Amino acid sequence: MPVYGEKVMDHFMHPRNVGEIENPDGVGDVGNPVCGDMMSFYIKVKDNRLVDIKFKTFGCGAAIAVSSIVTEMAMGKTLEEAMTITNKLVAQELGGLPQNKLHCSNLGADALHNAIKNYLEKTGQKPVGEKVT
Amino acid sequence: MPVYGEKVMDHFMHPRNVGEIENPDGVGDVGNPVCGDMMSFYIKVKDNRLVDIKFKTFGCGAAIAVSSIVTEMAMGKTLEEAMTITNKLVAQELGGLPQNKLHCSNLGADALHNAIKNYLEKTGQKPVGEKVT
Amino acid sequence: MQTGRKVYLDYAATNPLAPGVFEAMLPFFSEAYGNPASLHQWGDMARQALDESRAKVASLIGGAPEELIFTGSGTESNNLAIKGLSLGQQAKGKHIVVSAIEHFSVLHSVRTLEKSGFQLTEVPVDKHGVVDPDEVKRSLRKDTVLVSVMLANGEVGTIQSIKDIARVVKEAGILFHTDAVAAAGNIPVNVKDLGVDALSLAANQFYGPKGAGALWLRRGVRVIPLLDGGIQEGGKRAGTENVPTIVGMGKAAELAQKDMPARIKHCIPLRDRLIRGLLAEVKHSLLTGHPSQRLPGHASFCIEYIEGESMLMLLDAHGIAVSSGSACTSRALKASHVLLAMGLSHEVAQGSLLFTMGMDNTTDDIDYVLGVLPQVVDRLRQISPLYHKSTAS
Amino acid sequence: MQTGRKVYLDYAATNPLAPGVFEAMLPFFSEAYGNPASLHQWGDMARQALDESRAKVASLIGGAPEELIFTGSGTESNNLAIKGLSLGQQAKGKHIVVSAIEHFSVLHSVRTLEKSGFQLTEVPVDKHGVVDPDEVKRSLRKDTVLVSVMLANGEVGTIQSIKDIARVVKEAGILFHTDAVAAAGNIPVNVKDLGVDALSLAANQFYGPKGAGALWLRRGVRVIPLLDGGIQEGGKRAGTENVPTIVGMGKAAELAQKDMPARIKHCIPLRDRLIRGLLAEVKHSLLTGHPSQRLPGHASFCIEYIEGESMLMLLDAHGIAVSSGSACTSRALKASHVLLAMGLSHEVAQGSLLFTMGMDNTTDDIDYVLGVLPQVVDRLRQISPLYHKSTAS
Ligand SMILES: Cc1ncc(COP(=O)(O)O)c(C=O)c1O
Ligand SMILES: Cc1ncc(COP(=O)(O)O)c(C=O)c1O
Repeated sequence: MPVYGEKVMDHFMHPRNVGEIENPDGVGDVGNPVCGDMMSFYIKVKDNRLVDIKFKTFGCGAAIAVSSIVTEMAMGKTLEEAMTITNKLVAQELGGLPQNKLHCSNLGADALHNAIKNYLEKTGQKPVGEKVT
Repeated sequence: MPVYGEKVMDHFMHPRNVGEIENPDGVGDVGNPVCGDMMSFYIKVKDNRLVDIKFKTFGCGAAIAVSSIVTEMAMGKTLEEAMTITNKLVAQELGGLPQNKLHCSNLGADALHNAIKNYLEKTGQKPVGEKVT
Repeated sequence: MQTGRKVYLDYAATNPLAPGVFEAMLPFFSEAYGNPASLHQWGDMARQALDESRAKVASLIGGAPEELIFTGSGTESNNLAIKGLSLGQQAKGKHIVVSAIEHFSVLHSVRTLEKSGFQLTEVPVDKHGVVDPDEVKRSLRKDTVLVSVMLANGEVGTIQSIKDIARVVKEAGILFHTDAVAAAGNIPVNVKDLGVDALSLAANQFYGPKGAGALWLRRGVRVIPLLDGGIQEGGKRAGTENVPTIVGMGKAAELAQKDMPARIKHCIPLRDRLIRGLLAEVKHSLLTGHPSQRLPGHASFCIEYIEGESMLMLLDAHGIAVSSGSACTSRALKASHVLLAMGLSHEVAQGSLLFTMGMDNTTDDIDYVLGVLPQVVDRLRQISPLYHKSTAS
Repeated sequence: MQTGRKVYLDYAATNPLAPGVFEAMLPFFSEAYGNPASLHQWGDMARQALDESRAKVASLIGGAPEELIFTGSGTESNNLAIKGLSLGQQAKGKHIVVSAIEHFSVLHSVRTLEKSGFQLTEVPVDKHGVVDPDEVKRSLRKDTVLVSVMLANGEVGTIQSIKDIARVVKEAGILFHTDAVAAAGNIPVNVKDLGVDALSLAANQFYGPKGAGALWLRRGVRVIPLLDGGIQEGGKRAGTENVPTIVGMGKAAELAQKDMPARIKHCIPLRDRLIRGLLAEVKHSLLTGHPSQRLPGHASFCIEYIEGESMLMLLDAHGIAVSSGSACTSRALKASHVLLAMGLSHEVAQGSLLFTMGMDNTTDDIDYVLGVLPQVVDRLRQISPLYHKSTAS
């Protein structure tokens, strides 16, 4: 039985929105090499909406698939909407993840939120609501 | 691999000198049911020689084969000669016995010696030499 | 002497494979040779096979797949249960209760625990090998942490009322393990019906391969592993899984579940024919174990005045394979503790003879045995000093 | 993506069977299904098969057949050695010495012993994974009862100078065990030459079946069994023997002994081709383990700035099976303790990639890998935030 389901494999094999954004409006990082996964998210914001999102990820298949699907889930959303995306929702959207990948590799929503917070800080705005995962 | 060698099997399948002797000159018993094997030897003595030997044995294949070959080894021997037969010699003559059968089942020589001692006692003679096993 | 005819009546020692079991194992000896821990295609195949087997074995005993730990033998399952459960709870107490007729893999595991301060109570059995639930109840103490009573005994075939025993144990809030190695796959066994916390089984007792056992362990029950290392089997049993053998166990479990009624229907008449015939044809013989509460293919006796190994050897010369609980047939040269616990004397226990039958046996086989055995018995009785004395007296 | 080509380069995880091994096992799945403990013809056949296998496996490592205990895995052999030897001598002391790069079946066995008062010293290794005999010597105490250092490491391929280590340990009058699971059957191993007291091996590391391991134990050395029950394996390992699997181990041992020079000659050039090629084609990559003192078919690397599991998955999509010591590939999500002990950072260890080859591999396989891997690495580096940063800086 493959470790990952089809949707995870699709996002891993064909990750969407890989890369960096030059002069991003916000940048968010999560993870560290001891845990095994590191993600960097770059966002472009226009009229309070995410108009571009890119990521770079060092880590396992799950981490790459998670990053990819988060960019899809968040693209075009308002910042408030994007802040409601949780790691749990991401795992659901992927059709499930192996139990042991839920904690370390499933940090895409956190990375995105960090990028949004970074944007809000840089632009001197106050934080918008974040759902607890 | 069969547990027993060919010679043991031959004596087990075709035991020699099974039975009892009516009015024996000597009777010797060894063993008990906890140990698992019991042997009774009957002898007829003439001119200090074993002219007839018979046995009955309750016990494993080795015990039966041992009893049988002891009767063959001792038949026609003088009492002194018969007393030199040891359990070790019996095992050798059988081409070896499994390690765990050496103690409990290999008591044929002892049974024979007991029968000889019984004869000597009954006839008021003094014991003849017995090799240590 | 050797007629060429071969009759295997030693199913309790080990079973041949059921048709289909070997075929199921085959791919895992060839192209599907991967390690289930590997993350590539070869690993995927092996992992999937493990999962499927786990579901099948769990289904046989009515448990959940995640509650199953694959081991290498019934013995290992029992060691893991007895040692792992006792050590897992030693903070609560160090008293263990088992029946007097448990398999050595249970009894000797407790002996080992005794060396580190555990105490044992052995519950006696009656003359049919039956454990009285009230005796179990009386044996329980405040510091009792585990009770283990076997479901069926491999030597005398007696089946216990595990449900009743489990009830008194669970009422006292104590863990209950049953060794179902001789039972599972042969008679209906359901962990929920039985109300047990842990249950051991082994594939080679139900037409599966040697080298595959399992311990079913109720979710949440703590066990200290016997084998440390990798995190195979949920961290409860380390070591590369024996994939082909486990697959064989899965297939055997599936077949056992499906074919159980037919198998029981096949075995019981053979067993009863042998019991009736033997007791009629061989004087001074007795059935051991329970007359009706016994395993379907299990007929065990004591034949008086003669010894088991020599009977076994003469039967072997006629192509008939059986076993015995006599001292001479045990490598430790001790008479079966099961027979002694049932109150038989050493002398009678020496005449132990055990016929266990299965799907390859026919009525003809039984009649063949009934033809051969009386000669064998006569012959050995002619040699026996005990028979002479007994008949003379 | 999937080219249809399949290249198994994960021999360290488990091996396919050598030609002839399965054929040797076959009869023991069908007509020769007896239990070696049985005293009839079926038992005789099984017993004879066990004896023959024991002789073959003993011969592979230069030991005596009676000194061999069959187990169910390399893990079980190591558990039996570490726990059984330590507990057998605890009256003398409770200190154990092992190297920092032992397999978890050794390390975690010691952890378990620590819970009952044993103390552990872990001897470090150098950057190539080599244990210094002088370090071992310095670690010995008056109460040291066991030293265990592996012969070859399965993750980085490094072969230790066991003879030198054994010498300092034996001079101090202390028992010495070596885990030869990754080595035995692949390189010459002789217990007398090595001067060890105990040695673990496993069949599935030398083209034998899963589920068969062995512990060689010098005559007279006391061991406390892990599995209590019947007196199989001289009373040192209870449970019905897995006859077909043991027969497979015997056959695999016989073949390994005969074919070892040819096998080594086959594997070394493949290994060296891969090592040379990979280090040339993939920038920022390094060989792990010893450059020359390594297992014949063993090539292990760290590829910087990317992680092992994702490489492994992309290679799998190309039909290439490998493994990794990255945190992500371990079920415990911890980076290989072996790589860390050799001084690699967590970041570099994440890029672990392990190719282990055997008799089914060809030069073409290696060239195929060398064609595919650079693309895979590039692709992942394009996604990696670390690579970007590193190349920018
Ligand atoms: C009731 C019972 N428990 C445990 C075992 C041990 O099984 P194994 O020797 O296959 O490990 C047996 C074997 O016959 C048995 O009958
Ligand atoms: C050196 C070493 N020891 C022990 C083992 C454990 O073997 P198994 O998982 O087959 O029990 C391995 C497995 O690869 C190993 O490489």
